[in-house]
Amino acid sequence: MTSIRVTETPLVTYVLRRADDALVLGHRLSEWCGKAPMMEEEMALANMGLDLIGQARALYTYAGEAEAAGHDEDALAYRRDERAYRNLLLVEQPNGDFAVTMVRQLLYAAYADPYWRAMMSSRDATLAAIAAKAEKEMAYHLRHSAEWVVRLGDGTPESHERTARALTMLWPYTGELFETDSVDDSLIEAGIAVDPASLRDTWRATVADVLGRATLTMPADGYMQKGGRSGRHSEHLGHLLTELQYMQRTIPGATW
Amino acid sequence: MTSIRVTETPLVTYVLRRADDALVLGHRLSEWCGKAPMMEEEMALANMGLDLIGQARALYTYAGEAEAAGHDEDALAYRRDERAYRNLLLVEQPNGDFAVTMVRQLLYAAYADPYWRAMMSSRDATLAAIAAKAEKEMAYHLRHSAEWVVRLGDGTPESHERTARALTMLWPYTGELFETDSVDDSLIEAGIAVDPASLRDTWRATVADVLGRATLTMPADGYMQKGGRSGRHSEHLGHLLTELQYMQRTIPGATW
Amino acid sequence: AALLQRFQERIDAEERIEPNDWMPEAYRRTLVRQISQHAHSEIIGMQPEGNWITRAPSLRRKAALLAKVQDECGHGLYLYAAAETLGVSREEMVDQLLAGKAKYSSIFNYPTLTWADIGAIGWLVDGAAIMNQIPLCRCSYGPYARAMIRVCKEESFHQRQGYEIMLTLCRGTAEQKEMAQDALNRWWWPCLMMFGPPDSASQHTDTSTRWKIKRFTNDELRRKFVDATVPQAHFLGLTVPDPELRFDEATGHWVHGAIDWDEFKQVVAGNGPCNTQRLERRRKTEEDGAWVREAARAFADKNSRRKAAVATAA
Amino acid sequence: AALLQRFQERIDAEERIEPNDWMPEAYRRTLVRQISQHAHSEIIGMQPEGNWITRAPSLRRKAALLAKVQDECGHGLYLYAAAETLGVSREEMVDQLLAGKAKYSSIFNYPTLTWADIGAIGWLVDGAAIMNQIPLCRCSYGPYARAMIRVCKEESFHQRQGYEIMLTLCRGTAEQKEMAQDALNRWWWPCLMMFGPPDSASQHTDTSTRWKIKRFTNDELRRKFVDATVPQAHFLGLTVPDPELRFDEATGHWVHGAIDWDEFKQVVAGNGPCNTQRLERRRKTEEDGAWVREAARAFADKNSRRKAAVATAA
Repeated sequence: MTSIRVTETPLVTYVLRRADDALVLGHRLSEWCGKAPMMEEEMALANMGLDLIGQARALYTYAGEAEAAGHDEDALAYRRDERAYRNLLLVEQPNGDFAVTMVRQLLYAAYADPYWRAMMSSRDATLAAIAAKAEKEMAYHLRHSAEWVVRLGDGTPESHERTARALTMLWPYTGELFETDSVDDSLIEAGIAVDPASLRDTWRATVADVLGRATLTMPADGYMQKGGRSGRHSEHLGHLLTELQYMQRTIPGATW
Repeated sequence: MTSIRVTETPLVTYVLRRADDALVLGHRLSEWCGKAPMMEEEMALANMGLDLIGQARALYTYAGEAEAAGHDEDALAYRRDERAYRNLLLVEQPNGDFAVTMVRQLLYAAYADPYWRAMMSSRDATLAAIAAKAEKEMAYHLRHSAEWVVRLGDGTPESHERTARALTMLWPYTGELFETDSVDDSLIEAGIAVDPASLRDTWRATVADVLGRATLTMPADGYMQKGGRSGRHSEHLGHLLTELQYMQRTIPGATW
Repeated sequence: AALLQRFQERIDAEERIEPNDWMPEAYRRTLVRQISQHAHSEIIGMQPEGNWITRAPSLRRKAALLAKVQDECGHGLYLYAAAETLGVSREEMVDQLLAGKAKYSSIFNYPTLTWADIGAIGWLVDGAAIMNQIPLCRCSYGPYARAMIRVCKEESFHQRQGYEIMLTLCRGTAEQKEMAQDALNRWWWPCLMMFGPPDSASQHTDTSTRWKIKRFTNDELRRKFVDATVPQAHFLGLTVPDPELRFDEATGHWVHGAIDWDEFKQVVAGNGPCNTQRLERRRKTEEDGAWVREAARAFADKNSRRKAAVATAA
Repeated sequence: AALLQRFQERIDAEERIEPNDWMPEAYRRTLVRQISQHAHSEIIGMQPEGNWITRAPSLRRKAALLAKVQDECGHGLYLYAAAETLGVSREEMVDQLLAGKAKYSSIFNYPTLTWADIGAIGWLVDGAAIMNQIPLCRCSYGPYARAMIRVCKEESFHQRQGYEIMLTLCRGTAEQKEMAQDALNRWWWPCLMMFGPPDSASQHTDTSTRWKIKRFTNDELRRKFVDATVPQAHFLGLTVPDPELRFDEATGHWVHGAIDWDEFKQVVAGNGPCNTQRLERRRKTEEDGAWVREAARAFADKNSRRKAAVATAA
């Protein structure tokens, strides 16, 4: 068997959740390589993908240190099964068309930017340092995806329609951004984690502003999907991991 | 490392080549599951996929026996690397639209049907037995795909255009059907294998007849691609194997 | 009213109603709804299992799974055909499904996350389906009853196959056994919900029972399922994810804990994990195949014109 | 004629020609062809490496590969911009590529079959590209020379990275080393062909040399490449797949066996293993992105109309 087993303290789980968010979304963006609608956007998508993969590496390394069982970034990324992945359902949703990708990026970045800004004051020095870098990156992702959502929403009837559809499709995955469980509670209490409830107003205001400029209507908050944080994913993640992990599963333990 | 190494005598190589053809094409057909243009065709595609997977199983089992190194059908299918796969380039080409799939099936079946018929007289009793079953199956594949190619070619302007495009795209992969190397030569000499050159006229006549009824023009024989038989594949096979082999790579050696 | 009385007498005498026989409009409507829902369930049900065909861990399992999903498509075809005897076309029924107006079994709105889910679906989902369907083999409407006989035979084969997958996993590595337990944990409660709301809250049962479309109540069928399945779980060495589960010595039945009907309502209302995905996939399949169906029609038309021309010339 | 003489004098004096300077039409045409081919090569060259981004075997390699492919896109952008200074638009050049009328480096018509191919491309393909490109940093046309300086800097980084991938594989498991050898076997000859036909058969060299667009002949560059690369292969412990390869003590150069120019001609003629695939992929990308570009234009138009309206109102 090529899978590892991770001993998850609250800190390990908390950090893995963020690492998985970053890796899965970064991987999704990297799937665009060679397929972007224009060369300038090819560059931008790769930039955002690289930022997220970079965040993932720092976070996995830290999770490995916190676990102290000798798992490095690659062991954690490549040798955990789907049910051990703890990312948000939002970030694993398939790229779809460019509108889906940009709306997904907006919905995530509008959360991650203030999240990492707040995390800069975490009592955990490593997380605070990671946050300082990630915040700058996510501010760019937010700006970039917001510009595109406005352009697409207020572009042609076709682009408006596609963007509206993307929004409807992805909205049910936004509730999970603000979910907490006992893992979060203990770390919030300890001043290590941020209470996501405190970010909700900022998130809504940011999204509402962008959608307004994009001539799009903010969907009503209906039933919200969840499960990613505890490893109950959609069917999409398994296919992503199949590709991501194939080499390490084929020759486990090699140096690359 | 989870890959096996196969000691390839001419017979082992010869049988593996046919097994890989059957598995890869069967896998491609199985990718249609739930995506066929009508329910009746859902049934037919699954039937053809099942026939081919069945042929692959019998052939891998025989290759394993011929090698006599304890490799069963699953070891040979799931634990050989892309470069050790020996299938024709034709069968690994992506499904594309329904026209591509049906043209691919026609081009392969128009060869495989007379091939297996001839192999029924192989001096190798196991191959002769496999051939007797495979020939009946391939006769059905030929009939079914021919009917569709005629229907699509002589259907609407759109279906004609798509089918013509599929034919142009796949034609350069048909030369490889008739390639031989020293592996074939020794087995042809021994009366175990069939000389594919002897099948070329039948193949051309069958394909010409179907294309004629389909109001399609037979492409000129230009440059022909090859390499599959020696493991030089297109980039498509690697992605297919990633999915096919993921589970066995993840938990190697388990019983399923 | 005389017709209706005669109809009920035939039902009571366990006679089969056939397509050309007189029947009350409500009987026809109930059957069309039930049979088409059942057909839709078979067609949508191809998706969660289809998700693992390309990744099945052995050639034997791959072939068996592909054959199983093919059987489901076949069941869909018989059932649409049975519904068509009641004067509704397959196209109309499929259109209703794609428009989101027709229901299908909610169980297929759950995702298949690991290979063990393929075992669990065969064992539990097909097991529950059989409990529901065996009585339908004696349904008063002939074509439906006959279709169900064939369906049930194949389903019970699938059910055994699913159980055998679970058994292999439970006798396998620690990781495989864990996968099996995890699948049971996720599928158990949704399977109990497959029998529908508790009798106290069910709507259709009364007329359906009088017309012998339905012969057992939801709760009766659920109890049969639990009684049959719990010992199988124990034989596998798995734990049923219900801390309140207990064997009642007095009745000889297993008694399960409270079902979360809220989850059931959400999934029925379209909020299950995969509702949107399942319908989108089906719509995309119809859309992608449109040019093929059009070509087939165009070719058939040309061909019949050609034959007509030949006939005229002769 | 006086202009032409003055132009040649500037060239001979190693002066840089700039966009607004007078230049012979043939010089402009040669440059447009060469720069745009080079730009297309960068863009098409994203595909073989892009094929492994989602399967890269470590996070570090994944990030490096994504960054590398991004750099190639960046090179494409500078080079299109350099060509645009000669009065041709990026759209025109891309249209020519998509229509199959423009060439790009044939090396990108070979497939990447294993992870080692990513190492081999960096080491060999980028290595060969650098040999070709370093002299171009002193090309007589200013914008091209300046673009090449930047490109060469990044390419040599990529080349080291590729070599390091090979080194890691060669120091790794037996399977990894075999993968590396296999990649060298497949890429070696196509890389030698990257320098173009032998001098005896080359067409463009003469005028290109006189105008200092080109400073070395194909064979000279090929020899430099072989001399630089063979010792690296030996250091890796790999065998160059050329039984006739030998070191000539007299000249101090490595001498390689005969190149299969037939294969080269076939690939240039469109019959390489991936020619069709590469162009189809690029066409599909353009097609899929059309609605996005259209939306961006529509939005920009609306916005400038809005601004104009505000300006008028003020």
